[in-house]
Parts: sequence; structure tokens; C-alpha cells
Amino acid sequence: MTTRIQSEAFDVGVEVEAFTAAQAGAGAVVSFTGIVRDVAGGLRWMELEHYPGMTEAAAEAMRQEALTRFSLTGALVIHRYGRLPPGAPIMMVATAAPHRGDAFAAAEFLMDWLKSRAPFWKKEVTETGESWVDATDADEEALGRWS
Amino acid sequence: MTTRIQSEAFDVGVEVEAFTAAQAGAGAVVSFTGIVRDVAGGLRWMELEHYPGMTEAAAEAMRQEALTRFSLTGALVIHRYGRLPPGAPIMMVATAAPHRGDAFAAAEFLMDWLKSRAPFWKKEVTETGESWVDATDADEEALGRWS
Amino acid sequence: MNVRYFAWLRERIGAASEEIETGAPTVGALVDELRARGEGHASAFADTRALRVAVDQQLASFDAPLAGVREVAFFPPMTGG
Amino acid sequence: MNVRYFAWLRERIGAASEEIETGAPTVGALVDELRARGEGHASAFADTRALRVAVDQQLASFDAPLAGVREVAFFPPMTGG
Repeated sequence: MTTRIQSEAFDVGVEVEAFTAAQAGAGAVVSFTGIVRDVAGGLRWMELEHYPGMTEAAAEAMRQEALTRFSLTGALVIHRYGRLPPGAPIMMVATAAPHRGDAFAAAEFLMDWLKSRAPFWKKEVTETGESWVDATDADEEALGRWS
Repeated sequence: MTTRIQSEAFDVGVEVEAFTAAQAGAGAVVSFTGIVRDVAGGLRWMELEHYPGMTEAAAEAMRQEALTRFSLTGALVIHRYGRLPPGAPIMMVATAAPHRGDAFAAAEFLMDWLKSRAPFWKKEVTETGESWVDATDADEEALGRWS
Repeated sequence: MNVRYFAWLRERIGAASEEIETGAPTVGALVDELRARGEGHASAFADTRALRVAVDQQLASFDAPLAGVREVAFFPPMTGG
Repeated sequence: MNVRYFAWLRERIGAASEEIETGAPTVGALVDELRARGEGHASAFADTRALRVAVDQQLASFDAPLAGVREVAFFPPMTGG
């Protein structure tokens, strides 16, 4: 399974190691890990809501699109939902390719799409209340470079 | 030590995990791993020669330049020398930043510079002989985007 | 038809999903019907430019037809990654 | 002055380093002296456009001055990463 949507924590090192070991013919492996940040201070946790069924299908479709668009030997997507404390990995992607350009581009492509098109919604729960995180124009605009 | 030039093998998963755990305030961690590829078939090993002293200083200077140029919480460079079998990790970089754009750009910046300006030379040892790997125009041109 | 809500839409409407009998030909027509269900709905659908819609779990537009559709979901712009 | 060679330069010259007495004012003048040391050297330095040079472990150009320099290294373009 190379697209996983899960509430359980995952171990970045274990995932990168296993992914890398499985890539025959790759000269380049790129991994990206997104981590819960306490930007303003006082963050108790981040609550990630998702759309069961659609989330898995959308993330897998993006992974397949990356495999089609770039010359890769493999790609991995892991994304958590539920309650995530500051410092916890939220998600990761890993890409492997014969050449580094494809591996980097595919990882950025997957991140840009997952940010704005995978059905996840983040809510920040702080000591003083809770609020939904707004989508940013920058994340939306990042998609433009792949069209 | 966040720049390491060594003959010993390293464990990509262990390094990514330790690097990630050490980054306070990071929302994004990118890692790149370069792996020995048997492109033509029959590769027995890759022999990496380096320039002791200059290699360490050059790689550390590139890491410092990445920290200056991008908004990072940290950066790691590991590069092996000596005899490396097909499938072995040759080198890795890891970068961490509040935002993913900086982490990706810094990792690509480090790779482009290490490829063409760190004093390493690769020799392929195959079943039928040995030959030095030529530098490519593409690697040289990749530096242009950072000037 | 099963209508689902996520994030602040779900909170404002006070339900994660509703089973709705409708003859609405498009998503937009369905939104007009939903708005009439009460204050929560009216508030949630006040500005559809701030909303996204999925039809049978595929992202769609507000003029998408609903013939044969089993599930429609409304939500704010996604913030994954 | 310590002169060092790497990769195929080292192989062609048959030495990783040489201790050389020279009054050459620049890298280019040093190359001219080295070429005269024998066939291996002449072959190694036949086309300096294919070579790189480091002066006291800093990348330099072939017109770099050598006053006060302790170590000069010649090598082909690097192929790390």
C-alpha cells in the first residue's frame, strides 16, 4: 500500500528506509514530511478532519498522476487525520527516480496537490479556543505551475 | 556535526529521523538521498575519490550558504567516499524550514552545488574495466538557477 | 440523496450528513433547497464562493447535474498537507 | 609547494602529489612548468579547459597568483552527489 490515510502515528525514518530499500533502479529518493507547528504559541493540538473514502481515492489519484507525469520508480503518500500534537508528523510523501530532477519535481507536485485538493480540513485547538485554518492564496497559486 | 564526509555507510532512516526530531519550529522537512545506480549493467562498484580537507570545507560552506539564503531551521549534509556497491546510498542532504518552499529549494540548491562544486570524483568499476564518470552539462547548467 | 458536510459547514449546520429527498437538477438548485431548511443552513450556504462541492466523491462545480447521484458533499477549501 | 592530482589526472601523472620548487607567478605558469616534466604530465595537462584547479583548497582560475601559496591541486570537473 503506497497511499495510506490513517489516524495512527507513523515513523518517518522507518518509512523512508523501507521506501528507499524497495526502489530498484532509483538514483534519487526525495522525502517530504509535514509537521504540526505551533505558530502563535498555545497550540494544544491540531484536529484534522477528512472525508473517508474520497480522501483515499483523491490521494491515490494524485500519486498515480505523479507516476504518469514524472519518470519515477515509486511514490508514497501517508496522511494522518484526527488529533495531532505540536511537533507530530502530519503527513509525508516520498518519491524515487533514476534522476534527481524527477524525484524533486514529483514530491513538490504531490505536496501542492495534497495541500489544496485532498479533502482534509485543519482546526487549531489552543488554550483560548479553536479555529479552522483558512486555505491560503499561496497554496492555491502553487497549483498553477503544474498546468 | 551537520556536515559529514565519511567512508562508512550511513542509515538513511536513522539520519532522517534524528534530523527531524532536532528541528524546533519546522513545519517542513525535505530529505534527498543519492543511490549508486547500475545504469549499463555489470557495475561491480563505484569508487569515490575526494580531496580530504577541501571536501569537508567546501561542503560545510555550501551548507552555511543554504542556511543564509533560505529561511531554515537546520540543514544536514552527509557524503561518502571510497568503494560503494550498487544500491548503496552515496550521500544525503536534509533541510528543515517553517514552510515547504524553503525546505525544497534549499535541498535542491545543496544538491546542485554538491554535484558540481564539491571535490568528489566517481569511477565506475565494471566486470569489463573501469572508467571515470564525466561531468554533465546538465549538472553544470543546474547551478545557473541560483545565481 | 445523502448530503454530507465537513469542517465549519458541518458545525454551522449541526449535522455531518442528511438524507434528503430532492428533485433538484443541479448542485446549485440543491443549495437553494438546503438554504430554506433553517438558519444554520442559510448561514452555511450564505456565500457559495467560499465553498467547494464533491458529487459522488469527485470535486465538481455548482452547476453539475444531479441525475443519478447518490452523495453530495459540501465543505470549505481544503487545508491538507 | 605541494602540488596534488586527483582522479584521472592522478592516474595519468602516476602520483597523488609532488613537492615542487617553483617561482611560477601564476597557476598557468606552473602548468607550463609541469608539462615539461614528462609525457604523463604533458598528457594530463594537454587541455586545461577540461581541468579545474584549487589554490590552498579554494577553487581558483588558471590566472590566479601563486605568491605565498602552499598547495595547488589539479583535477577534472567534479562529479559528486
